[in-house]
Amino acid sequence: MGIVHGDEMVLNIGPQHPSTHGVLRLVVKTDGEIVSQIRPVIGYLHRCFEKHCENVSYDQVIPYTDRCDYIASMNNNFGFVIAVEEMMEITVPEKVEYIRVIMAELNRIASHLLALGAFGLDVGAFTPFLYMFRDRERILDLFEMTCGARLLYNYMWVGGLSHDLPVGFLEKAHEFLDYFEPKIKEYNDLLMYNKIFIERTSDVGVLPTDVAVNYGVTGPNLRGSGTKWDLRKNEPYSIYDRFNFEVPVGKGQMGTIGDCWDRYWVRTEEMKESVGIVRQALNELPVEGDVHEALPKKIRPPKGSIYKRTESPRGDLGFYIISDGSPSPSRVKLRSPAFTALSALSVIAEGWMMSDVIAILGSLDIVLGEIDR
Amino acid sequence: MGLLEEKFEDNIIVASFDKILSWARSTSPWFFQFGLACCAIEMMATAASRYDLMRIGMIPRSSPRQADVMIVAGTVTMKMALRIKKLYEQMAEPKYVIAMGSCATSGGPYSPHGYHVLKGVDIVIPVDVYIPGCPPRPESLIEGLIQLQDKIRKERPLTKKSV
Amino acid sequence: MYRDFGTIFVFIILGIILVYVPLLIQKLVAPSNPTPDKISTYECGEEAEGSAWIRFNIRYYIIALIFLIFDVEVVFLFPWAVIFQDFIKEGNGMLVFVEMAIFLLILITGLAYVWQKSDLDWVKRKIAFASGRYKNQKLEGEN
Amino acid sequence: MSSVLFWIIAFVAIGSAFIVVLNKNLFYSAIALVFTFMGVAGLYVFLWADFMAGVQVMIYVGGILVLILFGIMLTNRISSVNISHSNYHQGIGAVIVIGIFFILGWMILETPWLRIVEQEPTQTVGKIGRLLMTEYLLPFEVASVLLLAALIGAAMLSRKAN
Amino acid sequence: MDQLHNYLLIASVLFSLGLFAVITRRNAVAVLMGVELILNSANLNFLAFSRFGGMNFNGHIFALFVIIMAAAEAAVALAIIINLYNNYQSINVDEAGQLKR
Amino acid sequence: MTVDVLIDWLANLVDFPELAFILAVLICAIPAFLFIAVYALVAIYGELKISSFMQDKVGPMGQGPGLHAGKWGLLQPVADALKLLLKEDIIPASADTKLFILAPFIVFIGAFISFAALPFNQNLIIADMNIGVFYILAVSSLGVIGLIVAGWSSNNKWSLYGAMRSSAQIVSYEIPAALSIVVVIMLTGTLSMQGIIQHQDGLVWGILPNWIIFQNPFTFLAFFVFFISGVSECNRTPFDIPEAESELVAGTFTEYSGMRYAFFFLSEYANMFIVSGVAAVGFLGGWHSPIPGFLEAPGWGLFWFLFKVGMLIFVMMWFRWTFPRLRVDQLMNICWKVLLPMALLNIFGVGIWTVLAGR
Amino acid sequence: MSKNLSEVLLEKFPGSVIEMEEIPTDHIPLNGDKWFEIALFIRDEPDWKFDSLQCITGVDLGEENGLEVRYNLHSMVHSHKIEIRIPLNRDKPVVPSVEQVWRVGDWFEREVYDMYGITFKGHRDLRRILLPDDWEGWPLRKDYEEPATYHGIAVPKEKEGWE
Amino acid sequence: MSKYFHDLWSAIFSSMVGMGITLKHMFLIRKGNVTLQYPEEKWPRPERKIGYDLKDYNVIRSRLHHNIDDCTGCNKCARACPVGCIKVETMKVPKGTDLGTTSNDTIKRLLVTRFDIDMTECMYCNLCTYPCPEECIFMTGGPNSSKHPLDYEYSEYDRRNLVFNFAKVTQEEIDKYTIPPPEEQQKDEVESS
Ligand code: SF4
Ligand code: SF4
Ligand code: SF4
Repeated sequence: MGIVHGDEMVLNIGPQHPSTHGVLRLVVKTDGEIVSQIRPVIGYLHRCFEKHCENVSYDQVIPYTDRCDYIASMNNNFGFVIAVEEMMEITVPEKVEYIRVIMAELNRIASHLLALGAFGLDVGAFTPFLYMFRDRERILDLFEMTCGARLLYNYMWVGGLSHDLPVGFLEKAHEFLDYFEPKIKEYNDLLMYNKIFIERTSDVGVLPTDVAVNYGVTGPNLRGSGTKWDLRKNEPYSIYDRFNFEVPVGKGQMGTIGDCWDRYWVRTEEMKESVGIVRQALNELPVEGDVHEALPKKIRPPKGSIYKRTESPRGDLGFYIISDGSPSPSRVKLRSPAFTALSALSVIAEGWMMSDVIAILGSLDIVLGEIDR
Repeated sequence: MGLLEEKFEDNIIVASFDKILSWARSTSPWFFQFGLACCAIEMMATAASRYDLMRIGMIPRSSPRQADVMIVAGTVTMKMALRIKKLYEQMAEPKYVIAMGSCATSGGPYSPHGYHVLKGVDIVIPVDVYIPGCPPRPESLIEGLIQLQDKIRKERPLTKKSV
Repeated sequence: MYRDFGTIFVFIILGIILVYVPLLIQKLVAPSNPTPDKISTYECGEEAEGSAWIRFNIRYYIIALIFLIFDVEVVFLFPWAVIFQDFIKEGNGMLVFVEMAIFLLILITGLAYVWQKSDLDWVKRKIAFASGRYKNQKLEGEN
Repeated sequence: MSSVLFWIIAFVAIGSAFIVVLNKNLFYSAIALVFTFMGVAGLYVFLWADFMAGVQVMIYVGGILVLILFGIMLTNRISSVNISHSNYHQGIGAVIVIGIFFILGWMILETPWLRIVEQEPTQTVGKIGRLLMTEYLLPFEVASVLLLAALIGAAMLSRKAN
Repeated sequence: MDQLHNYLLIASVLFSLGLFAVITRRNAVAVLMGVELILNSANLNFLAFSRFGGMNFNGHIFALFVIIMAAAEAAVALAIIINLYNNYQSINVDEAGQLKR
Repeated sequence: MTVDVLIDWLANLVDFPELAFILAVLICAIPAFLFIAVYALVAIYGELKISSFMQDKVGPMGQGPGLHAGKWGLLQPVADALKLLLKEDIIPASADTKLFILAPFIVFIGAFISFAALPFNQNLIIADMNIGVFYILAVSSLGVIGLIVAGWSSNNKWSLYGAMRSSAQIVSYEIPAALSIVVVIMLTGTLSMQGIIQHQDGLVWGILPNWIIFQNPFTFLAFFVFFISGVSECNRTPFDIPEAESELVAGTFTEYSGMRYAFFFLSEYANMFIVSGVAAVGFLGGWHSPIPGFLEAPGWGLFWFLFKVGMLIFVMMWFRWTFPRLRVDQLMNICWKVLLPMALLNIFGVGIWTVLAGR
Repeated sequence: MSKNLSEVLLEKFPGSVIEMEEIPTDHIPLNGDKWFEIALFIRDEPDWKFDSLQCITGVDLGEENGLEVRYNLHSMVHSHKIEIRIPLNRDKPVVPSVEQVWRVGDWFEREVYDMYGITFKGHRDLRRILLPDDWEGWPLRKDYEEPATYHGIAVPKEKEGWE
Repeated sequence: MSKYFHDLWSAIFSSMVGMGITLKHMFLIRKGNVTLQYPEEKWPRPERKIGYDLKDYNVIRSRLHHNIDDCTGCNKCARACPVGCIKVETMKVPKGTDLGTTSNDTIKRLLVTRFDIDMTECMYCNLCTYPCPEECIFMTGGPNSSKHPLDYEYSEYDRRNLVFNFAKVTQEEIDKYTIPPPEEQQKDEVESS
């Protein structure tokens, strides 16, 4: 059908916009409904994380890492502490490792719940979002029970944890898992297999594997594109090699491999896998053990640098730490997975319609705190 | 200013009318979705099922024209500060601002070395209620909102303010 | 008939009044303090870049075009539908029905035509990695 | 009462028609056209043509006008000066038009119109339908062909617009 | 309101205005609006004659056909206008006339 | 009919028939307005509560210090309305002031005058026109113009997007809706609302009430076509792209504040009522009780009508809180490629069915 | 691993690898001149296939040592990784851009530019990314001083009521 | 064609499923309702017995409390704080002055003239509570609720009210304990200023 060109309109989506997941601004050129150019403008949440890191000691960096990716704080703590531990060559007790894995996986579930819910919100479904928040709240309860905070935990320390698990945690965690597993089906029925949702997301925003790799996209977004790449499997850190889990990759069930639907699906599957991991870890958790055993007296890594990656819910979370031997790091660089995912937005979302751009943005699951740091 | 605003001497009828008006204002403070950072997640959690902001009459609006309360939830950076000011200006009066969390109150954890962080949103816009916390628990947020409602209820839009 | 439509007329007048009165009350009681910033255009907190009054690309336009034709068709259907039962009672139901069917079929041909020519489809755009349903889309400039 | 109503409606129709013709802003013209159409629909009611009034509103206001508004938005950069399109030959035009109007008016007022006053019909739609199905069957079917042609033509034209 | 010539006069005013728009306006859309006014006045005449001529509904049918015509005409005309615009970036009627090759 | 009765009655009292007429209409219209207002409050309350319940929460509650919105928050919508009345009224500087002011009038009147033709029970109808249904279809197009004017005059990009989307959407969905109404007209042979309802008296198939929806399979289909188109004409989810909050901020109404916004809001809810009302009249037997002959008194007629309308509105809300929203081209596809063929099919089906069945 | 690669690079691009007393095992110090070609080479060479650029880190090593850019590369195919360091002059830090080799470099390089003022030659769109365009100074350099005001918003140096 | 109908069918079917779920939730609202009606109800907090060096440190991240009577003014908490929102100022007292002991029986040697916590900047990381040898700075609730009630609702109209001063030393006390600085030191100060 004929194209009747209108004038190009420059539109600011954000920084205050309900579906930019924070304070992202997309400068969008549109021709009617069709978006011809997208230019993400970031930095509205640049909180000088790296500057702070250079001025505080290693243990004091941890609460700041919390605030980078505030949806998956545990995973950020995890990444940072194992990087520092590797520099200092600390081996942490078994129990700590298990608890860390439990926490990281629970947080992964929480993060994915938020991501999926927000994605649902972006395509207009309000109720699944609230259901997911409801269940996320139970995970937060578990965290609160453990360390007293709901969102930003400062739980994992270099060489250990701030607290042991509280009394009754195991039962509660099992209870939660039992409650949660059937809920995934409910979400799927409500949202994922809804025809409208499928129409909105399948074949939309296809991110081919080679582009994804070239753009440094990692995590569920890369797996949605069909690449089996998960640091927990490929470069097992901590004790992930002891667990039995699958790495779901996008299969293009509803359309093409690497479309928004696949990214959604991969996250759902990952939640199931995480439930499995938590189950295993809970069962194998050593009863004895002191979580403070390996806490170093002074955290002063030797001179040198390290680049350590872990698998956060959003992908490869890398910490580049340079130590000059003093108590505070000389440079900490956070390699944020959402940063790279967002940089790929313009290439996969140009040419789609306004609504699609919002959906694609939602499917990439970005967290501005991590992008801007 | 409205034509009748602050034009009346205080008397019983005006006072009770006034009460109704400020009751209405305080009971339906629609809030402006203004999530900036981690606090925004907690704000969403508060609006979600567990804490349910709708309970106290707060409905999210995404256009500043229809909102009454702006919840500044998160770190305000220099880049954002000007926008916040603009958005605040664009809200229709009467308008209220809640600074949620340490960052919005005073720069919070990012105040010591945050070259790009605004040390408190009250530098650019007037704030009615400060809610401490990092992030504030949903209960704290609700409590802050109730404080705000109290404040609104004490206002007397029609009455001449007795000096 | 006068009565009915007179009622409507009074309704219209009353509607105007009923919208106007609250606005008046609002003028009286609500604060009003238009500052230059306040009455500037909202665009997510940014300065609006350019006006919204541009030539808007209206893919909707073609929809409206097709709509207009079918709207007219609907208008013809109404008188026919009203007397349909009468004709059935007179025994000419089939005849009238066929007459209308011809009318409809001719227009359905039109619908089929625009459908087939994908005039009803919205999309024709250049997407970097289009696939699946969007794969065989003709790009801009082609026809 | 009814005559007051009549004149109000006539005034609305004619007044807004003036705006349509004279206003510089095309968008305003189009909006004024709404009132003209509504006014004319009101006059139809006075002519006992309620169905036609409905058709008038439905097709003119709901259809043609929407199309015209879209057309305006598509072809005019409204914020720029283009929208305030200039008229030309206004003087000559006015003279011609006023001349024609006076001739028409004189003719209307002078002609001794035949007047058969009937009872107000109870049912208009049915009558129209019956006529359409019997006497005017051929035009009716032809109309569909016309519409088809218009549809195809318009679609083709706008497809070619590229 | 019970006078035929009232309607006819109103119709003639509309007609004149429409004509005025058609001959003076440059913008093709505005011309189209003028045409619609003219068609409206014609319809008014049809219906008026129909009512004062014995309420025989032939006028209604005619008016109906006129409306159809108007719709078809508007559709095609606007399509042409868009076409014109895309080719010449202008919908000025006299310019369009000159540009014809 | 009420107006007529009233006029006659008043004409006996007052000497001037004109005055009697105006009085009578006012007597009807003011309650109509009040009804819309009250209905809107109830509907908003219902929407808040229903959505909350569907989302596992409680919705407005009026307890505790500082939270007095009445018991269970019953006064919440009242407070909202009052508050909107107290809000500052902003007219953006770059907006087209005249049209900006005009738009709420057009939209509201478009919705308001439709109420005149809705039959609430056997007697309670303000103007029972010969062309009732057609009239409602026709004036609903006024709202489209109002929305375009609102969106365009705001000079805001979101508003413009919203206006273009909603106008295209409403006009498109008018076709399937009107075609489905044609099905009803084919069976009843009248355009008058009361006539349509009176036709649906009695039983069909032995047990079912003789509502048009049950008369044959095609009418059953036609009801859904109409209802879906109606939902779409009200811009409700899943067809709420014009106001899509996650895309267009607040769509057409982005720049509107205070009372002007409230009127758009009101018209939206009024439109929901009208669509549901027409669906109830056209397909669900209007004020007829579901069991013929049972509770058929005029008072109950009002109840049944409101009940049916309420149920349909509930379904609309139910839709809204369940589904994601469609994209604009998919929306058009559904209209032109699914609903329109279906509506045409219904016309053929019902035509053949009635011709063969002979009634 | 890195030894191998540095040998190969020395062979292919003589003079590109900075000679050191002892060859570091965990990284390759590179001379920035040929970096673009080297990048292309190690990306496409089937033996190396560094198809994924993990991270670009700018480093300020203090006054006397100058700046450095560090690249962490990874190969999805062979699952091996390498770190490349390019030391730079403090006053005029210029390094070839690899934005067109790995597209992810686009934003990473902009970020490094934003924070350290390192110019990437050949980058097609080198602007500030996180900070506003009119920001002054390179914040992550060790000698950075916080500006006192930004667009008229004063940055309070001292806390209120905190002396 | 079959795809068309299949799509139609799946649309209807999946819609029905979704609507079923929401309807179920709506009718089971009494059971499924999770809302905590905050001012009236408070969420039942889990028992928090979390061992850390056998001391029942509470970890509910809420307002920081300080027990000035137990504080020795060692400044450990302030040094641990990443934000620097604890300000401790102490004063040497003349030898032999008895400032009492803390509840851990540590002899207090310094007079804490100022102990301010700026809760507007605190990031509730809890880092300051661990190093305190006297356990006198803590976040409240849980096992500590005997000392202070759980306390996270303290929003204020004025930001300054969120800076908490715990020191309760009076001016007289300061005067009393002020050691007159030696002559040289005084001179230095004059010079430096
Ligand atoms: S106060 Fe804390 S939780 Fe809130 S935005 Fe700031 S750092 Fe994040
Ligand atoms: S909780 Fe953290 S930020 Fe707050 S005072 Fe203690 S150490 Fe400082
Ligand atoms: S660490 Fe404890 S004793 Fe030492 S100053 Fe802080 S609160 Fe006082």
